[in-house]
Amino acid sequence: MFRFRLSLVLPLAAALVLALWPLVWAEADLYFQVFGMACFYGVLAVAWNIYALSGAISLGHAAFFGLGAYGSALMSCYLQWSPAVTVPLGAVAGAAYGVLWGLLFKNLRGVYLGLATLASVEIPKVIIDNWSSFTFGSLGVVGIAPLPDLRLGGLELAFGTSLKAQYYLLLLFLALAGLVHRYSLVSRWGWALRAMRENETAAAMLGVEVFRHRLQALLLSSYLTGLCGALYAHLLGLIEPALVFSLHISALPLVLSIFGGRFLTWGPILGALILYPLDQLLLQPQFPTGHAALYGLVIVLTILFCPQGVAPWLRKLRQIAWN
Amino acid sequence: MAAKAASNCLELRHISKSFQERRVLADVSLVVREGEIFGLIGPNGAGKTTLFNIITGLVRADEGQVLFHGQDITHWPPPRICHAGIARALQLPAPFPEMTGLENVLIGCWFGKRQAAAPDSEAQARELLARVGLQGKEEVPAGQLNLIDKRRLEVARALATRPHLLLLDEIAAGLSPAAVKQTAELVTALRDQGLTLLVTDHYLNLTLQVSDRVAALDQGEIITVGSPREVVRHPEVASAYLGTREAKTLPEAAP
Amino acid sequence: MWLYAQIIVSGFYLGSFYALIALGFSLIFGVTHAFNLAHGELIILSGYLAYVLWKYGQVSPYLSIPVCLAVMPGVALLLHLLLQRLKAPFELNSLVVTFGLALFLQNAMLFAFSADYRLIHLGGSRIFQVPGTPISLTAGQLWVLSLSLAATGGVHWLLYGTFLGKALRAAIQDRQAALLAGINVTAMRRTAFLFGGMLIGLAGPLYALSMYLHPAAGLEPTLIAIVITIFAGVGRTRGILAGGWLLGVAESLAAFVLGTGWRELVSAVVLLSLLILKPQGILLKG
Amino acid sequence: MKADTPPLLAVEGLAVSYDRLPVLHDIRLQVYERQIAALVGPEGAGKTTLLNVISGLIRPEQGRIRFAGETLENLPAWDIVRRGVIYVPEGSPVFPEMSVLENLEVGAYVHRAHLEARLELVFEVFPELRELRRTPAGVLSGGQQRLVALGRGLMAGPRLLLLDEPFLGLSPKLVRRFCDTFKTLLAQGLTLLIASQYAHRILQVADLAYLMEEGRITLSGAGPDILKDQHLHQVLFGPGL
Repeated sequence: MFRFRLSLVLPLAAALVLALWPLVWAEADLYFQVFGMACFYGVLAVAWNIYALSGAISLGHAAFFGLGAYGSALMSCYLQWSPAVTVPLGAVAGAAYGVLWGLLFKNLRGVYLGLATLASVEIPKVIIDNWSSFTFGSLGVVGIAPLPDLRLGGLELAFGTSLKAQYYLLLLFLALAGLVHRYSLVSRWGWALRAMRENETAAAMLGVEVFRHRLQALLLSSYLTGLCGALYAHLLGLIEPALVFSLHISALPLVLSIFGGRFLTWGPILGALILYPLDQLLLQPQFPTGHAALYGLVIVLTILFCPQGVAPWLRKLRQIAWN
Repeated sequence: MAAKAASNCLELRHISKSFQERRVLADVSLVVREGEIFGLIGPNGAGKTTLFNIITGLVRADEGQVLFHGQDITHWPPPRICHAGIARALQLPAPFPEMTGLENVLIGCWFGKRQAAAPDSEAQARELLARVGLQGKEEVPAGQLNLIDKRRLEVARALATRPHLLLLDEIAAGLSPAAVKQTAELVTALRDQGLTLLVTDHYLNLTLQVSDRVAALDQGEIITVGSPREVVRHPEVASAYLGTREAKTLPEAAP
Repeated sequence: MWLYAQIIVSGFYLGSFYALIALGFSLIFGVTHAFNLAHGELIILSGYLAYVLWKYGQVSPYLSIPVCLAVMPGVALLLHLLLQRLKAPFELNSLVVTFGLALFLQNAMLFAFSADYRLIHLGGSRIFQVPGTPISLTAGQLWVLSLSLAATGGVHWLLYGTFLGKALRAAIQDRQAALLAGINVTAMRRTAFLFGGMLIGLAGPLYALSMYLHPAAGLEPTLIAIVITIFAGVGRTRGILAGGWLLGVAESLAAFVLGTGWRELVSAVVLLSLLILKPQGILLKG
Repeated sequence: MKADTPPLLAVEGLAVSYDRLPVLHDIRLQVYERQIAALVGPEGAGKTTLLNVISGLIRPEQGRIRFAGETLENLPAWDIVRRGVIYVPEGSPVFPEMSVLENLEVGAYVHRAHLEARLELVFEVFPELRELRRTPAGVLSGGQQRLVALGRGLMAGPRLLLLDEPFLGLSPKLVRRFCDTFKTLLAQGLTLLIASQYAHRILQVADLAYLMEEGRITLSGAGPDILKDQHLHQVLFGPGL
């Protein structure tokens, strides 16, 4: 009984701390930015993990990210629409590519699927790189409109300029993504994904519509990743193919999810909230270039020494603490 | 004639299958009637498992048709075949290893039929587990069960999809005599509840004991179909099992 | 007309080098089933080693080849030690771990060598012309071509002409049958990493001579190695050479017809088509 | 005769589990030099597992395996081959992309010194392999592949040959060839342990036979003798036969 309540209390407490600390500590732009981006990468990790729940290891989520970023940035650039419209619409570019994956990679599993996802990042990247007349080529898109301000009664949320406002926006985004992730684990749909992951043949013979569920997971995953990319374009103000289609973007959600614990509700989020601040606050000042080597090292060590990630390990720690 | 066709549960018409030029099934035709236990016997490598794979949609037949209640299901995908009412327990159990026994069965309850599952699916799952002899092991992760319990789980999970036709692959392999007896009782009880069963086994005992009708398969061909007694007395069946097909042509070797 | 001939000759030159890139990957993958996504990064690392020796030690790149040949097998054996600890499913885990390793190496190289593009530039390199035609190759290209072909020939002789090679091929084709023929498969795995490391070591300086080194440049050679391995099958030197040439010519043509920027697309598109049309075609039994 | 010569292969108290389910219990078995020993029993009785353990592919949990005075149970498979115990598993795997000749050469990997002589011997026993020696083994028919696998086993210079289901799916003509070959090999000093569910033929020629059921050895004796056993009939051939 007590343990059951704890599993609810702990995330709530964490959410409360994440929501309230900026009120206490009013001027901490660096921390707003770092934890805002940690939330952002938390969403990216959740998005990646929804596809992973169906049993796939993707090495190419940068494709959705980049397409979402370019979708929104170009729409905003050519049509002058507000980012409030272009972000959700631009992300559709990522989702469309996701559906294409689902259809083309229908029969690929495991290693072969991983290779296919890795190679498929190159296609949109090279096309955008070379189609200069429309996409501005390798120079990238600059001067992308910042996120619009929002006025709620007397409260003004300057998402374009205030790092604190951005932090709250990204925290909300993470909370929503966390709920979606929870649904993907505990709903009946989630059980279908789990059954497919653990034994696809058995799942199919028990009536689980493997192809349809996998496509749904991929669609959700690619759209969420596209949303991240679109937001990224407006948060940063400039994008270029080498940046948004980089190996780093594909690797990051994988690292964070595997590190945090893939098959647990809060695993990917935990991974993001631990690793990203660690990287930005501790390593980045020491190694301005190359600090991202941390993520590579973390994958290697996690797979070797705790393939389930740290979450089960923390849980064990908690049990010890209580007894 | 029409009335007789309607009572056919499963009909196989001229099924053939080759793997890389090796013919595994050659023009196999069979009729399983509604409400019977149909036994399929044959030595290892006779093609029984391939036939099951074709019925459940895991393998595509090169030629021929599979009809279920008169409907052509030949190239349907496995989930659709399951929804139509065919379930199968695999020879080598394939549980969801991280899920508990109960959760394994619940997957069958939830997804086995197109219609929404009954609200009491958990109670139903527990009952099925008890029925196959897994009471007390509901919360054990399936990957940690031993081989025999995994087989039992396989049967419970297949039953959870509420099938009309149940395929049981090598049901008695590796079981103790007591367990074989239990299995025989379970199979008969299921038939008495109105289920149709198609069972294979290369231990003859169980299949011959429970089946209403039996077909003997050897090297991808049906040798004979009939009552267990008839089939066993068939000379070619004997030679298929004894290996006397070879023995006949061999010279006597000095001991 | 001569233009196309030049393109094809350049394609053959490029393809021979690609075959060398693929050989190391194919050998390691075939014997150990380790999917090494850091293959390209290791080649780039070896290239940087040669670059550093050339830039700061004034060592001719041809003299740095023996150094790379000695160092990289050591690195490969370290990788072997790391991968040995992996749990099942081995292939997928090796893929993810080496993906992480690739990321690590990229960033480590970024730290050590910065993001600048580097090339070993041989001053006053001569241009050789095929007599009677306007087709030409630079001295550096000729070196790359001949060393790649020599290495491919060497591997071919090793695999098909020696008893050790037969044992390696046996281990590739059926691991259990190889064990039952008395072959120490564990030792064969080490051997594969050793030779694979030497091939990586050789490819590095040649890469630095012909293409720009860049910390993120490793993905392309990795994709090339995988494409050719899937196309040719594991451990088949002749097929690998043919695959390399086809890819090289295809890339040269694409660069000429569509523009140089599109060249990178060729290997990715070919890889995807091979995976979709010929899924799981590379793995032999065992 | 058995009393005064020690067995070439002696298995004592062997136990193996698979998936936490015991599959072999307290196996005791002896094979004497220059004899044919047969291991019969229904599919799933554990015959293949036992051969896998003797050849080193699987480690036993308990028990000892002694071969010509040496202990085998802790050696890797390739080292057991070196000592003269050669296993030709069911299905007779060949190296599909190697020529027949290369397949045979690899068989002699552990004792390369006698390669030429052994090759002659194998070609003498299976003359068709000489004609096929340049052909990749993967394109051969099933029967031909089995000849290659058996030939490869002979190339290692075995003292004890372990064969799993050597007759499965073979034409009667080929089965006869195999039996003749075995007699020749026996005369040359080889010892054979053959596992098969096609018991009839094997039991007629076996010097010593073991019946396996559910991971246990339940009957042993000279082949022709136990062929008359009622229990054996019941187990192998079912009721009413």
